[in-house]
Amino acid sequence: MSAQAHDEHEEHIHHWGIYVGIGVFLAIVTGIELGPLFDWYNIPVIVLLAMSAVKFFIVVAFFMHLWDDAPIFTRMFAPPMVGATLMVAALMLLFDGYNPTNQEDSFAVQERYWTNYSSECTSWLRSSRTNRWYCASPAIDMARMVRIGGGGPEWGNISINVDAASDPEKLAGLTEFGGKVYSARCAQCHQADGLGGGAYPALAGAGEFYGTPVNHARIVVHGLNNVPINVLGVDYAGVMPAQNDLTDVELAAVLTYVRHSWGNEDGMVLPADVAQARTDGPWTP
Amino acid sequence: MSRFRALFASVCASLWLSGCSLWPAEDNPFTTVESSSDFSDAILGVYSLITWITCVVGVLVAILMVYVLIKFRDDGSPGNPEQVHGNTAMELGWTLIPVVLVIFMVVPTIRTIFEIADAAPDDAIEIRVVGKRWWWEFEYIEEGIITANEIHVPAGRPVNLLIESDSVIHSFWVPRLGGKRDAVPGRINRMWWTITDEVAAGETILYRGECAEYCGESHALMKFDVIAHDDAGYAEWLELMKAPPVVADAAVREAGEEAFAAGGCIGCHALTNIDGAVARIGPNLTRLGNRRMIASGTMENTTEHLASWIENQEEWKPGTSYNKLGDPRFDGMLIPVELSEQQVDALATYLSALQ
Amino acid sequence: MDSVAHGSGHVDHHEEHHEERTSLGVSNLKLAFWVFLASDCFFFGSLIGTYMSYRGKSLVGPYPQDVFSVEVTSISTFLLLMSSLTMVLAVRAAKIHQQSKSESLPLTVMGWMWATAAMGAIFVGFQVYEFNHFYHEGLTLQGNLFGSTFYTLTGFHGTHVAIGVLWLLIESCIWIPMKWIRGDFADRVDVTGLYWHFVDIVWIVIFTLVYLLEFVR
Amino acid sequence: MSAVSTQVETHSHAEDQSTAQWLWSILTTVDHKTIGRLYLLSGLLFFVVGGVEALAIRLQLSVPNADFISAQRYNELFTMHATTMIFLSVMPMAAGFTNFFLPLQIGARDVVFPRLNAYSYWLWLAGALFINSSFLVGAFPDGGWFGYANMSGTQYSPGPAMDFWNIGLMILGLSSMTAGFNFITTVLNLRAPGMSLFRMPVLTWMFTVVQFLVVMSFPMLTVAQILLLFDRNYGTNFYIPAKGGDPLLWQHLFWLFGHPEVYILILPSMGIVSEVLPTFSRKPLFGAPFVIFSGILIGFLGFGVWSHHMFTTGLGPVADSAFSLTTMLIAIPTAVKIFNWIATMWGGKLRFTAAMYHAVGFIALFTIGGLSGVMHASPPVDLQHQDSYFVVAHFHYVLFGGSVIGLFCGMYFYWPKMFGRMLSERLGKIGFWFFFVGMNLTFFPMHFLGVQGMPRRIFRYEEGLGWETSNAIASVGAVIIAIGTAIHLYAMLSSFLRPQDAPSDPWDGATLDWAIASPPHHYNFAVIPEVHSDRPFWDEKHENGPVVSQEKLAGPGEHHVPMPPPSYWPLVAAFFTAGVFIAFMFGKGADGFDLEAFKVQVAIQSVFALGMLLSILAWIREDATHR
Repeated sequence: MSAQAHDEHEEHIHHWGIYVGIGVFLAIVTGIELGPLFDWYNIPVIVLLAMSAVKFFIVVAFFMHLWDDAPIFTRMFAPPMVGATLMVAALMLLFDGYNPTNQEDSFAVQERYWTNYSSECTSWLRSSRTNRWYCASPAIDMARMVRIGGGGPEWGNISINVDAASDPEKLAGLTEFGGKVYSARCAQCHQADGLGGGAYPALAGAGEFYGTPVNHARIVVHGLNNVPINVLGVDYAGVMPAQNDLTDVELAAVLTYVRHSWGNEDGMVLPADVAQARTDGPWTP
Repeated sequence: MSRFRALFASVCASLWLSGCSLWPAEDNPFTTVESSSDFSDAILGVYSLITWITCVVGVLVAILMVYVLIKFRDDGSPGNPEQVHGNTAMELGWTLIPVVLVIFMVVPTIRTIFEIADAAPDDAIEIRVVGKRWWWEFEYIEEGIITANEIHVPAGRPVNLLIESDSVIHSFWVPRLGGKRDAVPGRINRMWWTITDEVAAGETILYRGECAEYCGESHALMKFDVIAHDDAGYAEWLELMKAPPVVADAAVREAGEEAFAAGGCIGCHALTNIDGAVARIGPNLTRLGNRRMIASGTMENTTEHLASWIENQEEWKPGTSYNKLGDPRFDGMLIPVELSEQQVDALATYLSALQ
Repeated sequence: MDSVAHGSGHVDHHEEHHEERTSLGVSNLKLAFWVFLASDCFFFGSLIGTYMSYRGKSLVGPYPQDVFSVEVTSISTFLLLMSSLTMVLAVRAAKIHQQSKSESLPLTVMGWMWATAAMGAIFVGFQVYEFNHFYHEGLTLQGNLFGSTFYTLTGFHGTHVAIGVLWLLIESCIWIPMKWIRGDFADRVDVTGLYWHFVDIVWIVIFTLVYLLEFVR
Repeated sequence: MSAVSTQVETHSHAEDQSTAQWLWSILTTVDHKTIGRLYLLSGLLFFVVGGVEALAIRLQLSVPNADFISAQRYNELFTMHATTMIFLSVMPMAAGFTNFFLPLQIGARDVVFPRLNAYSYWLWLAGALFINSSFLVGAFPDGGWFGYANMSGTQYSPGPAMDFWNIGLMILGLSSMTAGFNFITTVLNLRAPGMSLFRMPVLTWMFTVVQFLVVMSFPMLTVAQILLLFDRNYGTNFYIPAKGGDPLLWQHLFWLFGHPEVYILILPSMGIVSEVLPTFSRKPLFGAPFVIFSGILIGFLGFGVWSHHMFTTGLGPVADSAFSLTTMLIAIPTAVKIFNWIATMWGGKLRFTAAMYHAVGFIALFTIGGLSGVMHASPPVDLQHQDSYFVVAHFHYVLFGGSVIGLFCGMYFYWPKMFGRMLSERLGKIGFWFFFVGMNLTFFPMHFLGVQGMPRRIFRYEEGLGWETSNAIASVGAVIIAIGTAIHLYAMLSSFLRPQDAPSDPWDGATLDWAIASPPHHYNFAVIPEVHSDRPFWDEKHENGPVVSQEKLAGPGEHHVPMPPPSYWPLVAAFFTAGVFIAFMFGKGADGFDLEAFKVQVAIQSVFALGMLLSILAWIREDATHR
């Protein structure tokens, strides 16, 4: 340490009482700031920010000794502090969509995401503080989320109320709606006639392969990743993409359609089975 | 468009190398210095003004430097030149001159910024532009028409573009009709212009556009066209797109539709005359036969090209085949089933017949 | 990874009496550290800018009001504030010990530093508890924007506090007692104090912008 | 690197060391001069690597519809060309001059923290090798040097390529920041007695402004990259639009760093030119305080202009106008600098050495680049220029014509002082003309390509767009630049074959660094001189001012001045620090957060973090014992 620097600091040792006094003052200000937390009283935002700024400058000036230390330290610290504050303000301005068209655009775009998003939440949590429900299952299929135009529910929704309908109505409603979902999402690989081909197994007559409704739903919901299977005597080990972005009703309908087309007569799959399949996890032979 | 703006634009445009640009549109389809819309008129105004100022300043500084280099060469005489440390008056001088020049450039710039940014008139044709991984989807919102890689607009009427992306950041740029706007996923950027060129009856004018923001392997092959019609031509195009085309030759139709279903094209592509083909993952193929180019500007629209494109996409546009990354989320093009030769030809002839 | 290696290889001379001459008459280490604090200002400025820009933009999932249990946080804020006080007293004690030129072990300094380290450790403990509590409330790093920005900002601040606690312990348990620092020992403690106070003022900003702003109408 | 073998001795009384001893002296050096030479030669090596990448790019673009190089390879090439040229070539060369000449010009024996200086170099080398090691794994980064968000995320860049780029740049950033703390403290605290701030040479002023810019801009890049790392490894959603994130946040944070970065690249060359011009005009720099103030102004206005890279992303008219105004404001101090340089030559007796050739070339080319930059400072014009080849022409004029030719000017001017050998003037001039002609042939046609609407980063273009001739000329020009580089490298390598016979003051310089031996003794100044003006050595020689030259002050030959001993702890600490960063590569979940991968990463990281902690403790302990 340089000699002359030392003398400069020699007589600057404050009495410990000053520091304790400052510490108490800071504690009091913090205590006042906590008021709104416990709903005792409200503090306008400006005042709250001002109180924090006062605490900030007191700690910098007295605890970090900028008040009575060499001026170079203040010149070194003040501009970056101002710069960082301006940067935060600039980012907030640029992101709050100061430009009005941005504001209502971002709501429009996010509204599209929201509708895709909300339908997929499988488990919900209620906050003990605000009694508000929020989605606690973060697993959202990104691909479906991102497709703005495509993949939307262009197949509309089911014509019957699945729970209330009687069995024959339920079967008819599910197969009719399932057909539309099948042609949009499954025909691409398993073909419209259910005969598949190439790397894609046939569905017509494969009743004993996909077995119980829950099993069938597990295969489709979680998909298969190079799992060796044998359908109607033919071995496959390809990839069945997971269809977890479809809702329970859509999956129940398409599976029922499959189980009642091309000569199959293998009973119905209900949304409850699909929900059960989601929690049971991927199917293994 | 305020009257003043048109006047200002024409004054500056005339500055632009006396009207005949060095890069005419005939052999420079992407030239930025020949304006065909009010938007690019405004830009060209500021563009030529600033170009003139910078060129003049550049030439003057160059002359000054050459003079100094020649005049003050070391002539071998002993001793040192006069040790001049500085001259505050000159410093002030060459600070104020740039300030004046900057003001001269800033004022028209800020005026043009606010003109370009004002909202489109209500009667504008609204087109949603969605940038995808390596092609463009255009949706005429009121008309309910969805097409790809080609925008048909009437000259003289304002067109309002709502530009967004559902993959990475692209940039929608038609140099002759005005500046570019980025297609940022999660946000809608607006741009509107009115084509000022006259279009003869029954004729069309082609303006070429491209993606300007790096978006992956086939960023270079993501071009599109804007085709200007006169009002009648535009109305006729609208009907054409709304009514499903009738393929006269039954054999071609059956083989084509059978191959379309067999190849799984129905899973991604929409086609008005096949019911159930409504998916919007791939481009909409309605009246594909009428399009000038296919695979977003990569090749001319001929049956052979269409066949070879269906056969092997990777060779034409690197990065477009799914299995390249094995990632289903990839917006590439995949034919899930091995198509036989005849099926490919049937598809190609069928799609080319959709005129 | 923000802990900067504080090498202190002064360019100095073997002769004891000839002191190192500096143009500004301030210690090199302290000046370098203020430059580091300037840089860290922008680091936290960017993180706070990200948090504030994304405030209220989470599409879904737990919002601040749903998860914040601010009783816990206000206690840890008091703790960090008081640790700043004990740190200042430690720096003051170090200066007194430096001037008295006594060769004995500076126990008061080490005492205050342990107190600071203890409070810092408790603050980090509260932080870990709070993260755990929020995780079980459904606020995950991946869930929504609020989760991502909140955990990143407070996480990096917590890491800075943890590094500070480690630094205080190493300084008070190894460097000082084993005389690794000779001569300008008050300078070293002063720099440690600067780091601690900086981390405290960053928490003052975070506590206000992240927590308090949610409960103010 | 063989060039280093014959020359670099840490101590001037260089007995015949065995190569092992010499290598060990390099690995444990703490001498700012050796570290400066290492930076310079590493920068030159990577300049060649970047140049080869540029040649490959120009080959692919020389003719329409070429398929010499595939699209993926092309994207990797232009990403690595930009990253290599900016972070691994121009910055290290500038750091080389800063390391070597900042202490000399302010009359100091070394930087304040010599071992921290060595730590910065080894950390830089670790970052450079790590990014390029991606080549061995076949995963070269392909997201552009700017790595724009949502393309650099896992959905569209699934491989490890962008992780190499992301983590490599974080290591380089930390190394630059640690060097920044060191140099700012050195300049403020270790100046010779009598050398007030305004008596410091302009080169040192520019180095100081650069270090302030580094220290205050790299944190934004580090934060942007940490957020990208979390997005890629742990499935957070900072830049993922599907969950509300905004890709523009990356652009804001990146360009908040990006624009100060381009001033970090240009200001060292401006400083070099501000030293070379007065020396060869035989008169002082005209309006030196104004040149210094405009340098400071350029530096700090650099923080207020970042969104002129984002005029097309639709920030709204208010933001566009604000950033357009601040961007145009920067043109004013730049103009002041250019006029002051010309005024320096006015009335001088110009001696055209190779260094002077490069300095005059710098002014000419930098002026063109500056003017073409002002054109797209105006948003309406930028809507046409952005992402077109006009911008490529602009920044190559300021980066190649400015920074690189400025750095080569520094090499021809300072080589005698750094390596004790003269560089051949003849080769220097020939090399300059190859650079000058090649540069104009390559980059001037790109202005026309920009106006003709050719977008950036396209690996192929069709015929009939009017782009053929300009691209062909540009490709030919690139080959001419390559020849120029070869000539310069030959001149430098052959200089090592000649004996160390450079005089200590070959150009009759004005500042303290010319007042000591070439190459300087390891202690630089036996007696630290008293300074009374901003041109102390010129005043001693021509105005019979006070004596500063070491011959007269301390007598010729070697003196015994104790200097800090070599230490290997910086190398060890840098190795462990790099390890802490590289461990992030192992924490990557296949699709979002993966606990097992995270456990592996934390295990590796804690080992390296412990190693880093122990090496820092040993580092501090070494200081206490060696006192």
